[in-house]
Amino acid sequence: MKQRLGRQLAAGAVSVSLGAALWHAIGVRPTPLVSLPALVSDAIPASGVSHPVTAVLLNFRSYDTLLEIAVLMTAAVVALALREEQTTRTDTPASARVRYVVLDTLVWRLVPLLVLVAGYLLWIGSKRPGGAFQAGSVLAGAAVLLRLSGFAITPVDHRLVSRIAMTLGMVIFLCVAIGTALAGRELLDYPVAWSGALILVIESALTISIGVVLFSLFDNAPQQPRGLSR
Amino acid sequence: MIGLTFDALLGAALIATATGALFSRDLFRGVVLFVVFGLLMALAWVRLQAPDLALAEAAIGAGLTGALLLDAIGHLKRRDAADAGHENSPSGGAS
Amino acid sequence: MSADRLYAYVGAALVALSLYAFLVHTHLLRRLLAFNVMGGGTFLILVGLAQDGRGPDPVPQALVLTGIVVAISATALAIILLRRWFVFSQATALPEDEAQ
Amino acid sequence: MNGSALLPWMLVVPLSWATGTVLLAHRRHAYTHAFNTVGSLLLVALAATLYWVTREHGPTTHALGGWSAPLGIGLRADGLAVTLVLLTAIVSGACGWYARTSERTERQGKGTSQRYFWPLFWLLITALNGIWLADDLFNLYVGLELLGLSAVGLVALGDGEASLSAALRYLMAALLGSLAYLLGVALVYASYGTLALPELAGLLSREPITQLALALMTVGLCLKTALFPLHGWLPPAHGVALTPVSAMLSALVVKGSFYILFRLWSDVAESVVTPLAAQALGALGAGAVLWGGWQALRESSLKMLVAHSTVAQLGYLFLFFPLAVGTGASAAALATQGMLLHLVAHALAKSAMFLASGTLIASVGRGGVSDLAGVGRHMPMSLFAFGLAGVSLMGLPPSGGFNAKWLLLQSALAGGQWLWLIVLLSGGLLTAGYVFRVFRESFRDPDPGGGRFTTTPRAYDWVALALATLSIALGFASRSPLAFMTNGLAVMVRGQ
Repeated sequence: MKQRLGRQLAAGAVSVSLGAALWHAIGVRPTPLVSLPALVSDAIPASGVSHPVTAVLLNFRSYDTLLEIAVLMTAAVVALALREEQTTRTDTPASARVRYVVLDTLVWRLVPLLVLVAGYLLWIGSKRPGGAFQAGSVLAGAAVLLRLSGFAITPVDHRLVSRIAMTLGMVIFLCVAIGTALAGRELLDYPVAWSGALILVIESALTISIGVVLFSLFDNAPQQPRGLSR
Repeated sequence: MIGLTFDALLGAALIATATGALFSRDLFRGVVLFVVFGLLMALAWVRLQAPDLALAEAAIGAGLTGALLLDAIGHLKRRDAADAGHENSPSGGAS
Repeated sequence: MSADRLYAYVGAALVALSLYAFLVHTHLLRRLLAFNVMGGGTFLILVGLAQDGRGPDPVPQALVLTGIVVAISATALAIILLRRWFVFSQATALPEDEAQ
Repeated sequence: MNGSALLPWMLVVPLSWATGTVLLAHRRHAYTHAFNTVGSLLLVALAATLYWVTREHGPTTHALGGWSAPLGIGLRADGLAVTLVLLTAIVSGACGWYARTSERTERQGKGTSQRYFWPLFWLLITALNGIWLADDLFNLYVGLELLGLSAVGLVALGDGEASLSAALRYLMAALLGSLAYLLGVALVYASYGTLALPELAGLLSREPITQLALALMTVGLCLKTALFPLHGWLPPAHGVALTPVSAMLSALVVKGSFYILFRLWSDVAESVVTPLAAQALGALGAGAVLWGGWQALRESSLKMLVAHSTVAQLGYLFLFFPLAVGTGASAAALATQGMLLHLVAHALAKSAMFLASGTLIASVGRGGVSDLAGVGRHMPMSLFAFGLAGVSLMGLPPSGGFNAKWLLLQSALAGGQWLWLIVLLSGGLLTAGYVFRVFRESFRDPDPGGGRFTTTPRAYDWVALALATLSIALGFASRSPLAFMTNGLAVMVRGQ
C-alpha cells in the first residue's frame, strides 16, 4: 500500500510539472518565422491534387507516408506471426451464433453504404477532405461490423491472397518509388503531368491495404483456447 | 463569442470524458467513455478546421480503437473477471 | 484567446492527465487507454498551437493523420501481444508491476 | 557514381525485401534463404559503394519527392550517417547469416511463427537506415516508431511466455518514449514553423518552449536508449529474444535513438543545451556504467549478463555530453571521436558476443553461466570470439574499444574533468570482472553427469569471429574512419 502511494505521489509530481511546463510554454511561444502553409499553397498547382492535406501526405511528404505504411505492415506481420502458432483457434462459425433479425437488416443496409462512403472518400480526397486513410478505415469498420454481427466473412490469415491484399499498397507505392528512381528523378518525384493519376493509383491500392490490415489487426487477435487452462 | 463558449464547453467535456476513461473503476465503462472521447475529439478537429482529422478520428480513433479495446476486454475477462472488470488491485496478483 | 490556443491548452491538460494514468496504472489495457489519450492531447497541441493566430495549416494536419495511423498500429500490436500473453499467464499486468 | 542517387536505395532495398518476404513467407525455405542472402549482399554492396563515394566526393543530400526542405523531406549522407549505414549492413548481414543457419539446422519442432522473422528483420533495417539518413524532425518520429515496433515484434517471436512479457514491457517504454519525442516536435514546429533539421539549426534559440521541447525529446530518447535508471525494459528484451535478434537490438537498435539525441544536441540545438543538463546526462551515464556492470557481475544467465553489459556500455556514450558541452574545442573534438568510435566498436563487439553466447548456449543446452562448465574445451572457437569481443568491451589494447576509451580519457584530461576518469576506469574493471567470470566457468571441470555438448554449425563461429575481429581491427585502423565520421559534424566547438 505504501509503495502504491509512493508511486502515485511520484507520478503526480511528474505529470503536474509537465502540465505546468506545457501551460507556461504555450503562453510564451515565439511566432514562427517560416510559414509552411504559404509554401504549400504555392506548390499545390504542381502537386497533382487540389486538397492541401492530400498534397502534403502523398506528394510533399510522401516519404513519411511510405514509412507509415511500413509501420502498419509491421503490426500486421506480428499479428500473423502470433496467430499462426495457435492451432486451436476457436472461431465461432457464423451459423452457430444467434442472429438478430433487426441487426441483420441494419448491417445489410449499413455495410453497402459504408463501402460507398469509402469509395466516395477515396475519390474526393484529391479535392476535399478524405483520402486513403479515411476510406481504408471505413472499409475496415464495415468488415469489423460484419464480423461482430456473426457473418462469415473471409478471415485475413496467412493465405497468399490475404498477404497480397495486405501488401498491395506497399507494392504499388514501392513500384512508383523505384520507377521514379530508375528514371533518374528524386525518389517519389512524380512527373507533374502524371502526378494526379499516380496519386490516385497509390491511394486506391493504399485504401485496400489499409482496410485489410486494420481488419486483420482485429481479426487476428489471439483467442483463448477453449477449455484449455494452463 | 458563441463559438468560443462552445469551444470551452467542448474542451471541458474532452477533459471530463478523458478523466472518466482513465480512472473509472469499471474498465468497460472506461472504454465506452474513451469512444465518447474519440467522438468529441472529432468535433474538436472540426472546430480546428481539420475535417480530414475529424473523419479519421471518428473512424480510427473512436471506431476501430474502440472495437479493438472492447474485444480485448471480452477476451481478458473470460478467465479473470475480477482483474479486467474492476479497478485492478496491484497486489491482488501477488498474494 | 483564440480557439486554436484553447485546444492547445486542453491538449496540455490531457497530456498531464494521461501521463499520470500511464504511470500509476498497472493494467496494460488501462495503460493503452492512457497512451491513446496522451496521443490525442499531443495531436491537439501539434495542430492547435501551430495554427494559433495563423489560420489552418495542412502540414500539422497531415502529420497528425500519420500519427493517428501509427497510434492505432501500436495499439493493435500491444493488444495482440497482451491477449497472447494473457492466454499463457492469465495476467493483465506486467510481472514486475504485479509484484509491487 | 552519384552519391545522392544512391541514397534512396538504402531505404528502398530493405523495404522491398520486407514486402517480398511477407509474400514469400510460406514458400520453401530454400527460396526465402536465397532471396534473403541476395538482399543482404546487395545491401552490403550498396552501403560500401555509398561509403566509398561519400569518402571521395563528400557529403550529399537528397530531396525526396523532388521537394526541397522545408516543404519536402530531405535525406542527408555525411560521413557519420554513411558509416552507420555500412555498419548496419555488415552487422545485419552477419546476424541474418546466423539466423539462416539456425533456421536450417534447428527448425524442427520450433514454432512456425518464425516464418515472419524475415519481414520484421528487413523492416528493422529500413527503420535504422531511415534514421541514420534522416534530416527531418517528424520523419525521425516515424522512423523511431517503425524501429520500436519492428524490434518489439522481433522480441515477441522468441520462445514462450517470457518473450511476450518482455516484448510488452519494451513496447510500453517505446510508446511513452516516442510520445515524449513527438510532444517536443509539436512544440518546435509551433515555435519555428519548420521541421527540417538544417533550418532549425539556424533558428533555435534558448526560449523556454525550446528548452522544454528539447527536454521532452531528450527524456523520450533516453528512455528508448535505456539510459539508467530508465533501463529496466532492456535486459529482459535483449536477454530473452532469439540470438540474432539480441545481437541486432544491442548493436544497432538502441544506437538509433542515441544517434538522434547526438544529432539534436550537437548539430541542431547547440545553442539551447546547457552544461548543467550535459553534466546530468553524464551522471546518469556513469550510473549506467557502474550499475549495469555490477548487475552483469551478479547475473546468473549468460544472455542476461550480456544484456546488462549493454546497459553499462550504453552509459559510456552518455559521457560524451559532459565531456563536450562547454569544455572547449579540443576536449569536445576528442569526446566526439571517442564516443563515435565506442558506438561502432561496441556494435561490432556486442553483436559478436551475443552470437557467441547463443552458440555456447545452443551447445550446452541451458542458458546459465554456471552451466558453461567444460565448454571451454569443446567450443574453443566460440569462446575465442567471446573473448575477442570482451577485449574490446573492456577497453584492452589493441582494440576499437581501447582507442575509444583512450580518446574519452584524453578528453576528460583536456577538459580537466577528473571525475569521469574514475568512471571510465572502474567501468573497465567491472567489464573485466564479468568477462573473466564467463571464462572461469567455461574452463571449470564439468560436474559429474554434466558436460554433454551438442555440436553447433561451423557458420555460427565464423560469423561471431568475423564481427569480433572487426572490433579488434578497428584498434589498428581507427584514425581514417574516425576522421571520415567526424568530418563535417558541427561539433560543439563554439562552446564557452
